[in-house]
Amino acid sequence: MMEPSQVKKILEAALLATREPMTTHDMKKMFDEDLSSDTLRKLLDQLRAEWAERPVELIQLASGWRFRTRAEYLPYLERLNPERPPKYSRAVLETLAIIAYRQPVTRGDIEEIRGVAVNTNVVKTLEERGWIDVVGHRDTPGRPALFATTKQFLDDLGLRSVSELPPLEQISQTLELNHENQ
Amino acid sequence: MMEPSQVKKILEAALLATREPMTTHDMKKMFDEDLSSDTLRKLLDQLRAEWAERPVELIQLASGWRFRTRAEYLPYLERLNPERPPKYSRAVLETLAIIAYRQPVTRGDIEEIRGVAVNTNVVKTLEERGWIDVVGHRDTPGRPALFATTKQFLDDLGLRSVSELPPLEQISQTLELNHENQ
Amino acid sequence: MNIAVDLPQPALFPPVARIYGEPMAALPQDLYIPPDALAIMLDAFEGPLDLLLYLIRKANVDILDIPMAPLTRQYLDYIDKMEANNLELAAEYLVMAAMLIEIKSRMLLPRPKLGEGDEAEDPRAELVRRLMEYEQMKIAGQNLNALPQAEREFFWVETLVEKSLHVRLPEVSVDDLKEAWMNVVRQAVLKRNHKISREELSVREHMGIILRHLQEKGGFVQFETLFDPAMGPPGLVVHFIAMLELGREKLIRITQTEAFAPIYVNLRDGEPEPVMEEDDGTESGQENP
Repeated sequence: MMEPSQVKKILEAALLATREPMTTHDMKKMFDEDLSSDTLRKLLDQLRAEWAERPVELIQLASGWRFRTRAEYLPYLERLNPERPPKYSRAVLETLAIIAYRQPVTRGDIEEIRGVAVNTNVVKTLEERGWIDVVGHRDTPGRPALFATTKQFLDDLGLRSVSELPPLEQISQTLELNHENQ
Repeated sequence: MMEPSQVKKILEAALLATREPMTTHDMKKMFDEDLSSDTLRKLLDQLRAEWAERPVELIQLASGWRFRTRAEYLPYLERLNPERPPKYSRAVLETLAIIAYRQPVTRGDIEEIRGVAVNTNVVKTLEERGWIDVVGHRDTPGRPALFATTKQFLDDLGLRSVSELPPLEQISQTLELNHENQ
Repeated sequence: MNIAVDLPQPALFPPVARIYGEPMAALPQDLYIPPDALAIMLDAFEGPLDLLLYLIRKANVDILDIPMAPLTRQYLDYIDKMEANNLELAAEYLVMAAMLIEIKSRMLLPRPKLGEGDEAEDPRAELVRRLMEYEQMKIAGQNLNALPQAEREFFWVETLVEKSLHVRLPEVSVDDLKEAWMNVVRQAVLKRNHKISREELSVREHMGIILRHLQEKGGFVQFETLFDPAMGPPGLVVHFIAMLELGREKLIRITQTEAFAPIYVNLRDGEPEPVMEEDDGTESGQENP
């Protein structure tokens, strides 16, 4: 009779090396003696507990068991094969800029400034990112929501306050200069 | 400054997840701060020691570091994969040995040593396995291709360099000694 | 050494000897081989060097002192048998036969002295050198095959990496924002000479802060609670201007029932505007008439 600790080590080796999730049926195949489902389950639970503090975790997927790298290590692994960072569309960036510089603004204000309709997804993207939220409603027909930037937006951009954004005046001047040069 | 224990965990996560042996250069890429080769080496040695009692081991190969299952688990693990790698014919093994020990060699060199024509399939088999490749051409008529073994060949055999290949049986030495005695 | 170990029919060639501890199937003494077995034998050898080595090892003679006459005879017998059975014979076997005959004949001749003290080379030397190198590589091939091999004796560890567990969000810098704003302004200038106000930015920020504060407090606070002395004088002033601006934009209402009574600030959000109040322009606020 094989020691449970030995069975567990064999399971661990197999689970670390497998390229596909392992079914309990597969696991049982490795042993001559019958391994009851109960015992197997108990050993897997023990393994999972033993790996609780380690950078990979034993997980049960629909198709079986496998060790998986914990999510918190993925940012490091990503640097090994860096992918181009995702970018926001121009519509998202401009909407964000308008909300940041002119807050609080309604969707109508944004549309007026940009001259085009604001896609719902654009606002949703920024809300889901936690960068803007609704701070009130303007008392006009339809009572449109007023958007403003959040503290998280400031944190993520490394700003202490919105006033640390490049001043509008300067931007306008640059623009005028550019215009004059053209 | 990141704690060494945290650096070690990140290394462990990466080494457990990698699909290729990891170079120390790759490892350093994961960290913002400079990781000295000494520190890295020390952490890798610690990791290796920590895994000493476990069913997988951290080894250094020709192209880097990787975890592999220990040999004693083979009898169990092999029941999972009835499909084993191909058993190579003597022609393939002899050709491989000549390329490994006499590299770089041309097909003509191999034919001279083996005393028979080299079947194209033999070379193809080894090339497809990724164990040999053409590293140049000899500057003789016909400019024959020079074959050498690859890093993958060493990796697959768990070796760090060609110098770790099993030493050749000292047949030729005996020959020379006997010649001198004649 | 393991020459015959690959023979597919061990019954025909049971191991009769061990060389270096490895079993070896022997050819019949008289070299008579049944024709069908001959084909198998031919397959079992990797070439003339392999066959020669087999014959030498079988005879248990010193490879450095090969008796050329019997070896050549045996080798030629073997070749003849194969030819007699119309087995396709690799040209290398015939080349080797010629080489053996040549060596044998040269050994019959006296060796010419090349110079004083120089011994002429043994005619067998080249053959011996080749046999040894071949045997060395043959053994090396077997040794390589005995090494633990990935996916055969051991398996690489490869834990699952689920990239989807870590969603990478786009990064935006202050410069991106500035660039975007300049785009907006440029568009506006092109479209209709949009007026860009030089409004103090922080006022707008504080407008948001007040609105958010009011929302958290249920839309109704006492005037004083809006002002935190920690903001410092400039902050307090901006905050106050922001509050006035909010009032001007009709986003909040500031009310006081009588002089020196507490001032209340409330959101106009979600609260129907008492029509009369705005219309008659009285300052009476919520007071009953």
